[in-house]
Amino acid sequence: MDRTLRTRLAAKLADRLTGPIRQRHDQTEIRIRPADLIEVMRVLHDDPELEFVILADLAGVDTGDTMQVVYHLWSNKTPDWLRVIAEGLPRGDPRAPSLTGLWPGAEWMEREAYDMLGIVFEGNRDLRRIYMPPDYKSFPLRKDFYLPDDSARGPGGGVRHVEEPYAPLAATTRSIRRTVKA
Amino acid sequence: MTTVPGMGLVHGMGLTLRRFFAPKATIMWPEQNADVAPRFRGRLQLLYDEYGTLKCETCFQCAQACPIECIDMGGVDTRGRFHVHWGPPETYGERREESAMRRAGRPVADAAFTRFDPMDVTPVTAIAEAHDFEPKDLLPMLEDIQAAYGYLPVAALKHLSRQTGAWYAFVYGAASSFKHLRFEPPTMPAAAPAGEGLRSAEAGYVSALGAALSGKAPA
Amino acid sequence: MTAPVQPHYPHPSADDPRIMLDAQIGQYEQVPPYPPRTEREAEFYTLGDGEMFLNMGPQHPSTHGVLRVVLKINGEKVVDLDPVLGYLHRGVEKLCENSDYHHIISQIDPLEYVSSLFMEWAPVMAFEKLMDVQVPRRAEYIRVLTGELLRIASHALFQGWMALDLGGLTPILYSFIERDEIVEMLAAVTGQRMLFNYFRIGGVNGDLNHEFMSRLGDWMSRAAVQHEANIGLLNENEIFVRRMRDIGRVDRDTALRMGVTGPNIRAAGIPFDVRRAHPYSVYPELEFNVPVRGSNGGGDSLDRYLLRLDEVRESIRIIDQCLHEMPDGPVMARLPRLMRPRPGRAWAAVESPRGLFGTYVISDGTDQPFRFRIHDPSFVHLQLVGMLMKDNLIADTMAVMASLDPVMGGIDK
Amino acid sequence: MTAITRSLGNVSTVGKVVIPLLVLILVVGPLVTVLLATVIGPWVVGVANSNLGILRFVVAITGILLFSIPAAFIIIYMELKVIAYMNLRVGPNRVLPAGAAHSVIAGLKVLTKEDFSPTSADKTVFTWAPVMVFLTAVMTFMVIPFGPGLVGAPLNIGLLYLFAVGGMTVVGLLLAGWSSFNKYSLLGGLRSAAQVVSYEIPLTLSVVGLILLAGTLSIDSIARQQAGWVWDWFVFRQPLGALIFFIAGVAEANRTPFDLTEADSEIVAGFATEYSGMRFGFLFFAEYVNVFIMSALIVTMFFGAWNAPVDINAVLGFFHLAPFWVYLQPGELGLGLLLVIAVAPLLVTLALSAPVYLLRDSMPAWKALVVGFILFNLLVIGALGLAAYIDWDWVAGLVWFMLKAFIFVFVFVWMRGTFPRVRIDQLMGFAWKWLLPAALLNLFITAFAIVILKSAGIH
Repeated sequence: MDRTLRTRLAAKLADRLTGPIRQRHDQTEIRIRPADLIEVMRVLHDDPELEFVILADLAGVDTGDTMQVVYHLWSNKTPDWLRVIAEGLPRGDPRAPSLTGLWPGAEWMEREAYDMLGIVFEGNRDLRRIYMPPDYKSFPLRKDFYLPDDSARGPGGGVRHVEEPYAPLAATTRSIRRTVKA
Repeated sequence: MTTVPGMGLVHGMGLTLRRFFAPKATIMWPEQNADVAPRFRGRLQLLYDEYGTLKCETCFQCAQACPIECIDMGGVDTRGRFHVHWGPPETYGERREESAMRRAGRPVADAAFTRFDPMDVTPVTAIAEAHDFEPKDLLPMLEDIQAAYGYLPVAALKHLSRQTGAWYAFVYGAASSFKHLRFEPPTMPAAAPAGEGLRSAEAGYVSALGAALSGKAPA
Repeated sequence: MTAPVQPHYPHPSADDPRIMLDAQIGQYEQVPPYPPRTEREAEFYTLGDGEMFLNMGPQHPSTHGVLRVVLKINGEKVVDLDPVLGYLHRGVEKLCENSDYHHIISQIDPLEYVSSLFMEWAPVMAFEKLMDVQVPRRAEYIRVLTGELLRIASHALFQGWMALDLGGLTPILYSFIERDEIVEMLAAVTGQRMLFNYFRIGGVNGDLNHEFMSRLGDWMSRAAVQHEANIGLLNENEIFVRRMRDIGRVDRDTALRMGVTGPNIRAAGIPFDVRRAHPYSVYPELEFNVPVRGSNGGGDSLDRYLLRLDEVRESIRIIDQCLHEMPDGPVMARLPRLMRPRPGRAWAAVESPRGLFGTYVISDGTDQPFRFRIHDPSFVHLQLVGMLMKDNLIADTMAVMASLDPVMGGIDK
Repeated sequence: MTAITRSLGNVSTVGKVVIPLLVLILVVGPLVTVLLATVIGPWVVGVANSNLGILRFVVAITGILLFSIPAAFIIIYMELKVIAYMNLRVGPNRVLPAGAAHSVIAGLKVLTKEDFSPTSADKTVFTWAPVMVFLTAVMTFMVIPFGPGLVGAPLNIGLLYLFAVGGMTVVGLLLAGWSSFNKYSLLGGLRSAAQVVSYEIPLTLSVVGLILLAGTLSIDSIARQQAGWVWDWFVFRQPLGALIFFIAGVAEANRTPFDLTEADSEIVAGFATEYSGMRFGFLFFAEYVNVFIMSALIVTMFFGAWNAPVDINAVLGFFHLAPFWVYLQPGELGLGLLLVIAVAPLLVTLALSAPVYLLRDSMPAWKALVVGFILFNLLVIGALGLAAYIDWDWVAGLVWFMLKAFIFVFVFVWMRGTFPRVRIDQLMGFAWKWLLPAALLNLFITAFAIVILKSAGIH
């Protein structure tokens, strides 16, 4: 845990954070609004005291209520991984700004998040499905997505929600298996 | 790159020529077998640990994952009472719950499985002894058993297999290929309600399992 | 008379303009039968003068798995290219979200089949962080030892495939002999040759045994010499060097911006190695260098190839140190059989032979992770191909792609 | 008659067919033989005598076609086995000992496979392109002398014919690539056109110096000029030319490291992508026939053709010896020859089996005798071969020619086992920037040297 990173982050981004800075093991976590994403990332990347130059990961998360986009960053100035959570994307129409301007390498990760969770990254010039076929309509990693032969549910798992290849894009108001307090 | 152009090519050709005469790495299967480590898990066989118990955890993952459903698992249950047979995935789900519980260290419901009543197999021993435990006399022995019990109970067949040393599959195959041998007692109702009569034992098991899961005493 | 059974949705080709009808199949157009979805797609699928599309894959000898690359070529020159993924997509993340924590180790093993120990290492580390488990030091040493062995095996395979993609028939066999020795060695301790399923939460599954140690000792006595002999076939070969030099050059800034990690970023001149940049396990106690290549203007394919050879030498050093410094003790922490970590989030990254391999786990307090995210380096590196290949020749596509060393199992997770 | 029918009734079904046939052969055979010897034979001989050229041509064509198949089989087998050994593998090892008949079985497999052609292919061209490739390869054989007098057509412009016909291969490859209706094939065809046309020039130019030296275009005569010692071979007078010819020949035969036309890791198999069955077999055969032709040409031009590296007559003359076979004339033995034929096998077999029997204690006598007999047979075969080698110079020539040619085939295979493939621009650049100037340089130096030497009066 790097306590100084906490103070530095608090100093630089105090008005942008939506929650407390959490630290556990070798990870520091900040939470921001998706609208502030570009500016926060620019600060994190360019500020000489932070210099988070390497984007280690970009993950979309469906918490059951809302969507999140989670970034992991690495910098030479701290022994911690920095986790940036852009939270509170509505499940019906999740939209987040694209980071391809800052890290062009995020393009495919954003495509993957779009493909798997339906998060639309505005500004990504090539936001199409990357794994699933182009005529596919569901978003498989959403929490309300089940396959008809999802045997891991067990026989008594209740009603099974069936994959819908041709359902309209926004029809995702299925019952939610479980949610996490995000 | 070397200073003299072409020397790298010559070096490479020298290396291949040396390897041309070197001993070869091929293992000439089937004449010659590869050297397999004792710990190797990839064999298609059930392994026993140093205490003589099966290493297979009967997690049924293999049967579930098998894409062509060629793995179906069968064997004798843990008490050695009867033959269990778990086919491909449909029976997997409930079973998996049990194995998950066992891995989690929680008590697994002792399934009061009463599909086959405990039975006295001394007549089988006597019959086998009369035929000098000779597997060649399988048909007369089976006929005698049927005469003794009225039908061929599975436990009797298993016992016969154990006594004579013939494979169970062999005994079962012989018994099933003759029309005059039967596996059910002739008094058994012919058409039990599907899924009711046959499944009653399993229903008991499932209720016991559910009780164990929910922590309540079985009804 | 019964009515024919209708599917619950109409057949898509009937009225969907995006689906190719039988009558249209004879037209042999590689342009997708649906309107372009993005501006990039529209730009790519517009042919200029004298250009044509060439479908490479999904079954092509040198796409390293089932990758499809649509090349837009002008003669022998590649104008642009568009990798199409998904032919090996198995939904590993979804599978892992539906498995309990022990299961995940075996689920994620076949993800990247060339170096599967690293695929176990990252989730296991993440789970240990979630559950605050202290791993015994002997187990950490065993992890490093087996991991570095597998890194050598993986790089050996890289070298062989690289040569095969350039048309050399022999190095792949030498590489496989090299890899086979290591893999047999690992089979002696893990029980499998490829999908080891060896690392467990809180340690490893079983201590080192005599057979492994004797094989390892035998191999270590000649590993360095054998390695130098095997690379002698290519390293000085003028044809090979001329084909690799000055193609696919990645400069430092591009490497950072594109999220490149692993040997590829080190070949571009940036000493980013997770083993040193964010140390884990017992790597801080071990001595090894982080080899860097590509002095000015970034690294080309040859640098990436040579850097991996340097890494093999460093790995041999690490193995040697592990053997000398390995402490005694247990190889598994004492843990409950049922894993139910408190709700929380954990990220762990390891330096796999291809770069930063990370996993991100969200726990909701049940015995299955709520979200399980896999970050594979090959996936990021494959993006580079499109950028590096413009205005090169078709033959260079193979050289560049092979030098980036993607494995389709990891890309199509 | 009844006896015959009754006894025929007892005969088995097979016998009913065989016995009449036997009778027929016994009766008709001599009749036909007599007829052939008296009536048709002289007529055939007469016709043949008056059309000797045509007859020779037909025989040569048949012989070459028949020869090209086993030659290709042997080279394919060599390729499989040699590359396997260099890869530390064992290679084919199931058909016959050491898998010797593997390529033959593979050839049979190719014959039995479905002959498939793509839907939109130009069927006619698609069918005839492999034939063209194969035939041009085989036609080149016509002017290659396998030994003194062992040449299909002793043309006095043999070299010209060679390059003219050899260059036609590219047409076949181009047609194959075009007609397949496949972009990979098209690229392969185009690559082969570019490559073969480029390398044709240094290939031809590299032998011009040799032509100046030899003063002839006849391959036969070039071969004869290299008789004598090993340093009489043209490779020592034209080292640069030989090197250029070798490199260009590798490219001309589409072999590694210049096998871009069928680069399997780039354009899958180039022009051969869509081919299957025996059409593919033709392409495949043509490749290996080309390999043999290239090594045969290198041997013929630069490595002494069929001549032995040692001038045996000179050696014997140096020691004041007549050739030793003069002393051994079996005809002089007279009736003793019969005695030798009757007794020698027995005695030699016994003599050869005795040491085997004595040295191996566990060997029974009959096995020792068998071994002795086998050894005796080997000895006889060796002796007969030696006699043939000594008495017929075409046998000696053939042996040396094949030996040298297959050494070069081995080098070709060896290179394939070692080198990666070059890139298309490197390939073309190498041809035009290096090989062509080098060939021209070689030509000028040779011409200059000849002029100097001529004016100095030295030959």
